[in-house]
Amino acid sequence: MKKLINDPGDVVADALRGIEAAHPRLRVDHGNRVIVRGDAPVTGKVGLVSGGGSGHEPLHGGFVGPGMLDAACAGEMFTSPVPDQIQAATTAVDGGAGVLHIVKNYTGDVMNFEMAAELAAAESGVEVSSVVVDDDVAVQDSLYTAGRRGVGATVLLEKIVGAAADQGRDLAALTALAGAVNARARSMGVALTSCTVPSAGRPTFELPEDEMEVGIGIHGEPGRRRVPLAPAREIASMLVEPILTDLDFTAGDGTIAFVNGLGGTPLIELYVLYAEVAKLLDAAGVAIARSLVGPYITSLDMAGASLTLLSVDDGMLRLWDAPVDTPGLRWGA
Amino acid sequence: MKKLINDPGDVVADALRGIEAAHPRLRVDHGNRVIVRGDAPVTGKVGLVSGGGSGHEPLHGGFVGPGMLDAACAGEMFTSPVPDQIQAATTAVDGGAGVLHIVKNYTGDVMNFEMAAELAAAESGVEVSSVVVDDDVAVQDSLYTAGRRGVGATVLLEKIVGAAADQGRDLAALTALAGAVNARARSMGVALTSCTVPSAGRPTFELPEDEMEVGIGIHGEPGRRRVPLAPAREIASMLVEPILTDLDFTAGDGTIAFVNGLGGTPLIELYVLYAEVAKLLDAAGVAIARSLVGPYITSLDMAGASLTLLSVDDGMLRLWDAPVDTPGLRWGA
Amino acid sequence: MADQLTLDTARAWVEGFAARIHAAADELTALDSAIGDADHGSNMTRGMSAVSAALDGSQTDIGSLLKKVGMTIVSSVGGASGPLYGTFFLRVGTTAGDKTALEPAEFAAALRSGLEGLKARGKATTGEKTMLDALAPALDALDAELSDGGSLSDSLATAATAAAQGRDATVPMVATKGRASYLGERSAGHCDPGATSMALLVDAAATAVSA
Amino acid sequence: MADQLTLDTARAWVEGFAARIHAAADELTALDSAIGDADHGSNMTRGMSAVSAALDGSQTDIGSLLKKVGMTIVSSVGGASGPLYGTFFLRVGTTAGDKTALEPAEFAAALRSGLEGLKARGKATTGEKTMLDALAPALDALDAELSDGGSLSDSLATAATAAAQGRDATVPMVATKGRASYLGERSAGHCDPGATSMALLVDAAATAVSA
Ligand SMILES: Nc1ncnc2c1ncn2[C@@H]1O[C@H](COP(=O)(O)OP(=O)(O)O)[C@@H](O)[C@H]1O
Ligand SMILES: Nc1ncnc2c1ncn2[C@@H]1O[C@H](COP(=O)(O)OP(=O)(O)O)[C@@H](O)[C@H]1O
Ligand SMILES: [Mg+2]
Ligand SMILES: [Mg+2]
Ligand SMILES: [Mg+2]
Ligand SMILES: [Mg+2]
Repeated sequence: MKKLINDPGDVVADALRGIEAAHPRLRVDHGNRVIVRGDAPVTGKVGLVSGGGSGHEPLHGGFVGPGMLDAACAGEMFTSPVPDQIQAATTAVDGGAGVLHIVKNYTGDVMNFEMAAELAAAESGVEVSSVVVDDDVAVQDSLYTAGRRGVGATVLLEKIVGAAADQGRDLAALTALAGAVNARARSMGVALTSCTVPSAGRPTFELPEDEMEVGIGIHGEPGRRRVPLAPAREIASMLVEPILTDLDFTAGDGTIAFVNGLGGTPLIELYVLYAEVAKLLDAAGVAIARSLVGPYITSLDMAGASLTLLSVDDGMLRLWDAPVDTPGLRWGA
Repeated sequence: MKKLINDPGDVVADALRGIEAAHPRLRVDHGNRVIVRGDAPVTGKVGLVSGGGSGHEPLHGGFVGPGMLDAACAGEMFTSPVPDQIQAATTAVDGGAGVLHIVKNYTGDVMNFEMAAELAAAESGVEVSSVVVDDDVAVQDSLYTAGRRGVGATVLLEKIVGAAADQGRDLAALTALAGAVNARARSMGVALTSCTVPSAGRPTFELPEDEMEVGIGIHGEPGRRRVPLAPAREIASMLVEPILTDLDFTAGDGTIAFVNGLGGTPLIELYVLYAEVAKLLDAAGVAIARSLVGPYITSLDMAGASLTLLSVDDGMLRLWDAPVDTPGLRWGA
Repeated sequence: MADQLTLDTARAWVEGFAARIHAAADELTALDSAIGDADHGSNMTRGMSAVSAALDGSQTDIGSLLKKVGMTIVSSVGGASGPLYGTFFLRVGTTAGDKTALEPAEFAAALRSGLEGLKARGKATTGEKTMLDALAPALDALDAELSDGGSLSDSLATAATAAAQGRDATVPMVATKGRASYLGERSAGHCDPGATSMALLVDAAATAVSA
Repeated sequence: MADQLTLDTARAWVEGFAARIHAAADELTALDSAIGDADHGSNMTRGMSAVSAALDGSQTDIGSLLKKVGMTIVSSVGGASGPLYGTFFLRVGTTAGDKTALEPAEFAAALRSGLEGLKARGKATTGEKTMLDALAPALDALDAELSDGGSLSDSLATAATAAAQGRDATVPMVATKGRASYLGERSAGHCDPGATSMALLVDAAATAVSA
């Protein structure tokens, strides 16, 4: 295992020190492993809290700041945070208008956020609402699965709902908006290599040199099927097709197209993929309103990419364009 | 070789299509492989042109836009662009105030930019000046080398000089500023793995599982020495020490500390490294004024990182903070 | 040896579980690599190390001991196994109350309330390729042998065997809960990591009570 | 067979160089992997493919032919080898002028002006582990044998041998120019990729003239 780390057990704690040192406008609660906006709580504003296992950086800590999240909880590597962390974050950002939990749909995340919300209600009286993001079409949302996973849509949702929270919308409105964004987003990913979890010390799965895993998750969970390595144009259609089959993206006021790198894939390859995706979307009559290309929700050092499409209305588009000032996404500020 | 590409020979052309599709405010001249600001030439403004081999994305094309470069030439993978490209870029951005070439110090880049400047002077009468960036302390600047390589300082220089160009400074002033920034910057890199050039199809060099290459360049050129794999805190000191030995960073109005990922290393590891670097700089009395952490000048899929320090004066710091609006660096706009 | 769960045997149970987890950590992670995200071993060792550190002798009844275990697991593990094992111990402890010894039927009832808590938290039932597939048959076997007049230690030994069989029975199952469910049919052919750790929990109980 | 460089043999020289480059591409890249950036093979094949496409019969004298080669290389290769090989051919062509045949001494002088151009462009001299270390001894050998009264084809054959020896002599050298110089002492023990392609250029000339 070749990683720029100290002890495999210290990666999350060490990275939090780095985030604190590099971003003076964020506050880091090392005991609880919570990253908070420097000016939190913002009185009268709904607090946005997300979090999840570490290893997906910049998600979520890199999205803390004006126009996006108020706090993020960093779990152990690929392991959802514990209720104590989530509760600490919730308390830290409660400005009197309630707190929205943005939860990716994984059994562990859902249960830990649930327990935290129970505790918050019982102990501190903070009004907590939550949205569970489940955009990954690789997983069928059926009785036979834990439901679709939350992947790329999380980034877009945190940006859009973060902008709406900054504009002063209330908890109910933000919860509804978050639900609407989630309902209009779909994702699909592909891995060329496995990631290596530091404490495990070896790749989570073995992929032969001439194969790739289609429908991969962001935790090195194997995907749905293994197929021969293919050129980018074929990979693009393996990503685009199941998404367009699942939801109609020709309606609405346009689509945000998000090609995401999984951590080990360089930007030049993401642009190659984006070119193919754009061509396919154009052919399918999907109008790209905005695009995002880069590693925003990663899976440690995994080589691969995911595609997220979000069908936006004009309001969402304005919220997307609104200023944001975080380490991971920044414009207009 | 596992890459998200079509044909290895088409990677640069395909990526340029992706950049064009993803960033409507940039113009791409596919024939010349030049990325230009949509509003170029800006009358009365000095044009900033850079370029180099591809495989270092977002450098340089990702830094085209208001507040940074006017145009970037994309060479073949790891191969400097040809004079024709550079000349096309120069002509495209000449707003009547001359053009500054920002050249990384590699034999090929220097010669091709030189030939382009000769052509530009002879054929189009555009006034061209140039700065050669050479910040890599891994290479001795002596009779026995081609001189120090241009690496991370290029990113900082393009931002700072780009801001100054936007403010209307003239060619002579910008050339002097670029020289001053270069003179105050030093870098050092480390590779944990080799990159794989698509057309070569296999890693440029072999690194055993328990070794790393210290003093690596950004083209997979082997570094100066191979040492056993070490924890991040030791790697940090292998990067910090030669830089501080080469230049005093305790003077000036502070330092911009830039921890750069080489393409295959995920952000969480860069933060682990940044934490260690910040600790060492603090101990050495170096005050960090600003920081930048992420993959900005990469080496395809190489795992590893580089550190760049730039000793700034107040003016440079204000230029660093000025608005920039490019795919790769964006704030205040 | 009294045929009861005493405060000491409860403590030994927990410590025995911790020791088994530490010894099996790599195996648990390897199992989780195949159908999950390669962290079940590190999750459980982190939790049980925290538990060992938290048990300082100030817990003077079985209920507070096991609630402390549950709370510590909830606060230190995360993931799916944290809330699940945490809820299990919290419920067993709550049912046990402030007793310092539990009769066989009382212990069995406490364990069953833990099972119910775990089911409610995870919204799962048996046959879904989870830790429940080791725990449920173990408690059925325990109840059966106890009502046949078996001793607690014999019945727990039988329960441990049933847990191991339940664990092995997860191999051919297709997961419909947790991360392994993403794999669909491809989850078959692998042993469930949570069922494997759960079998260690039952085995630790049998050893602690018979010691 | 006239003992001259005719327009046809000049064309055959260039095509012979292109063929050798295509055949040696992997070797050139492998050499460049060891002490450079693994692209010399692809750089030179890209350039020589462009050259083959550019030579359309409209070049009716040696000067325009070779200048076209040089300009095409400059415009298509990039890197260090583009300006260097490009300048070489441009200078050889300029010196050759609008002739359709060069006498042996004229060709040798043209080649030498190419060498000087290459030296000026790269600010290098022999012994720095570059393509010069194949070209310079080859031209020295060519001049020596021609002034001893040797034929152009015999002298070029000798030059090709000298180029190959010069190429091999780069192995122990420590590079002080180009990318390999970054390696310092570690550059010793590897053959220089540019010297290897340059030896092919001289060999192609010998073959073309003797055909
Ligand atoms: N809904 C559920 N009900 C019961 N057990 C579950 C459920 N979901 C997952 N599990 C158990 O949790 C185990 C995985 O635990 P762990 O790897 O620590 O958490 P995570 O899946 O979050 O990485 C699985 O092997 C399975 O036994
Ligand atoms: N200054 C120089 N003078 C002469 N030849 C040089 C010089 N620098 C490099 N070379 C030659 O160029 C070759 C490398 O060419 P190539 O790999 O195509 O370009 P790059 O080094 O830009 O990747 C070296 O092997 C060497 O022979
Ligand atoms: Mg997990
Ligand atoms: Mg090169
Ligand atoms: Mg797991
Ligand atoms: Mg090269």
